[in-house]
Amino acid sequence: MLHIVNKSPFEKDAFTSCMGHASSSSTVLLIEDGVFAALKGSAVADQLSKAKVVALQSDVAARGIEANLAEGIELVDYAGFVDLVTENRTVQSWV
Amino acid sequence: MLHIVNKSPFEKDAFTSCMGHASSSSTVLLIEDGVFAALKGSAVADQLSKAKVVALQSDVAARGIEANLAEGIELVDYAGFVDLVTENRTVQSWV
Amino acid sequence: MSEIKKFLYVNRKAPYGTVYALESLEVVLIGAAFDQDVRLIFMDDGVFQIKKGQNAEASGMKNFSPTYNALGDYDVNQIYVEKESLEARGLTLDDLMDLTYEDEDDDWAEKKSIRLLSADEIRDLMEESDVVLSF
Amino acid sequence: MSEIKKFLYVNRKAPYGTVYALESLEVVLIGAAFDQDVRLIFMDDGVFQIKKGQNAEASGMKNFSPTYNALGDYDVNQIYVEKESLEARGLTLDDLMDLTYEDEDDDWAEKKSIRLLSADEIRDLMEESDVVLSF
Amino acid sequence: MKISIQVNEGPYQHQSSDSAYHFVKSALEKGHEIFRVFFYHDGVNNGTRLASPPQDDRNVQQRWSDLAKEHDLDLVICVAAAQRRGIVDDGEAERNGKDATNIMDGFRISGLGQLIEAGIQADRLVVFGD
Amino acid sequence: MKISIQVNEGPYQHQSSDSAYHFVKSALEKGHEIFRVFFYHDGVNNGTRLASPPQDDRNVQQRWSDLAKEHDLDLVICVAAAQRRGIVDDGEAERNGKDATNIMDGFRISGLGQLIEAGIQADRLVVFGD
Repeated sequence: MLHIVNKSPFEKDAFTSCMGHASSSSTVLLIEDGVFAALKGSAVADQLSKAKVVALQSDVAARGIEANLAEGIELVDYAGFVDLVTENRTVQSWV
Repeated sequence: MLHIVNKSPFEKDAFTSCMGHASSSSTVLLIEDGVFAALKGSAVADQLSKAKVVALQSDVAARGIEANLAEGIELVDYAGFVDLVTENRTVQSWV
Repeated sequence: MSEIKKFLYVNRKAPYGTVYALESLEVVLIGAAFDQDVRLIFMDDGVFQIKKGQNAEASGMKNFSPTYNALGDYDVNQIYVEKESLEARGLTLDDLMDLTYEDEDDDWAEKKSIRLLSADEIRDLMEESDVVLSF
Repeated sequence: MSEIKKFLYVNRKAPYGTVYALESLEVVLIGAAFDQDVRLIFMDDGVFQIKKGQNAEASGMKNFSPTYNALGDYDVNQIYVEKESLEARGLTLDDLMDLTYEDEDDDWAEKKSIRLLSADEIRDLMEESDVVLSF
Repeated sequence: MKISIQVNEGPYQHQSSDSAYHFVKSALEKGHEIFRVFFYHDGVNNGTRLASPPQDDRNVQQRWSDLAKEHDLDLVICVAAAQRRGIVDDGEAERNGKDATNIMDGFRISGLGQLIEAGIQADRLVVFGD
Repeated sequence: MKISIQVNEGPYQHQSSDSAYHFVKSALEKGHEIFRVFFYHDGVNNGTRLASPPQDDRNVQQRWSDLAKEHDLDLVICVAAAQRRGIVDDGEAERNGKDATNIMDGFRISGLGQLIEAGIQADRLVVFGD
């Protein structure tokens, strides 16, 4: 299934709660302030290995953190976001 | 000085950040969802000793947690809230 | 007609501080009329929504917690509470409202609507849902 | 006239996800005209407001980060960043914009506006303020 | 594929409405059908025609209206949430004795049942919120 | 003592406006002066007269207006924040070519300088937000 996280992992519990409930076969899409969860060397970076983590390119660029991302984070544009939604039967937003 | 926290300590970082920046002589007033920080036996209860912690009675009652509060938490009504504001030269809201 | 879908309402926010809990409950009540398979999860701060003894009078807000008692009458009786969320908040099942329903397949016996689940079981519930509404 | 007050702007939220950072900056710019003692703290997610290299074009939002460069021209040059907040986010001072001002008491020499402080020093700054605006 | 959208936050304060807009636009470009966009909670505030945002910024409310016209989108504002927050069309103004309306062209006000129906009829429901 | 108030969130979605209201009421009862209440961010949405909340709930917007009349309060809505969100008085409607207004009696629209002045002139500024 697809999980969508739009909250900063440093400000709110959404990312940590999501990673605690995502199966290893699921995909976690980071959008809006959720993209901060993809930073390398951060206090939450060790959670990134629990599922496949993808981040929205335009939100990463807005925040100027392309060069600060952890290895293995895949970037998608909105078309890729739409594909993730159609490819996964269940979609859950961690608002 | 007076710190005001209105966020749940389980959902957001405001309470923990506040307690990390409050001097031992300051007062921390919990209002709205901030009153959950005063629960006994919670994952954040050990932070309560860092400053004087006061909670707004009406917000505690709304959430039905009077009997669940940690020891030593003083309750005030809105008149007491106003007094805390006038007694302290500096007031900071951790919104 | 469409097939029956599994609707999952994920309640992760505390009541009163924000409106999400109240307006989520309004969706559940309306949704109950649609003959779908309805499940409610209360996890993270959402467990506070069904805390016993809420009294909003002095706060000037509306205490909507009695409405949760009516869920059983609307055939909403699959209510799941996460164990880990209660523990982190220093709460137990005894702190929550006793939500019940009358089982029409068992001579209308009164039964508990709330089941305590682990985080892993909550995960499975999410995975098997068709539509997830999160508040 | 009133005495000069110490205004402290506490910026704890990331830009773009919510409007607080942008609308806080608008307050600082207006406030600069009032001849008060102005300090800005960037801590917690607020440090992201002055991250280098922001490019909001593809997101369809307005990139307001260049405006921080103008703060020096408005005599807003007491800008404090919390060390612990940077570390928790895997960032260093090099990741932040180079905010500067020209010091009129030192032959208009260009100087850095940003100073890195510990959580304890941030606490002292809060304690000595008169008016705290938090965003 | 048929997709429904729920928007829970108002314009500007949160990015949710921006994200939903770009998602819908992209889904349409890829040939998917948007069954409905349901505005709930503060999301109802996306449906005002009275805003005048700065010229150098995007116009969140107008953009939804334009997209709706172009693609014949069904933009539904929850009536209960709208009544709490003051989003009013002609019918609501008359029912509640209001002397003005503020709803934007392209939006309609209806009940929560429209959200449930959106969940049932579409293949996917994506929530954008805070 | 002279106290100023800043309200950053709209009605119902967050409790901030409720808390600010009860604080102001209590401060007035204790004999303090409320120098100004400044509505910023989504807080500007407290100043609409078009809401019709359920009969069994409080009316957040009307309550502010009533308190302002009773105590001659200065309720100021930030013009820049209001323009983004669509809170409009006669002057704003004319300036921006809008065909309706929605501002509630007792509120006025003005600039951010009013917030700074509120911080300078009052002995305390208390922020209610999210």
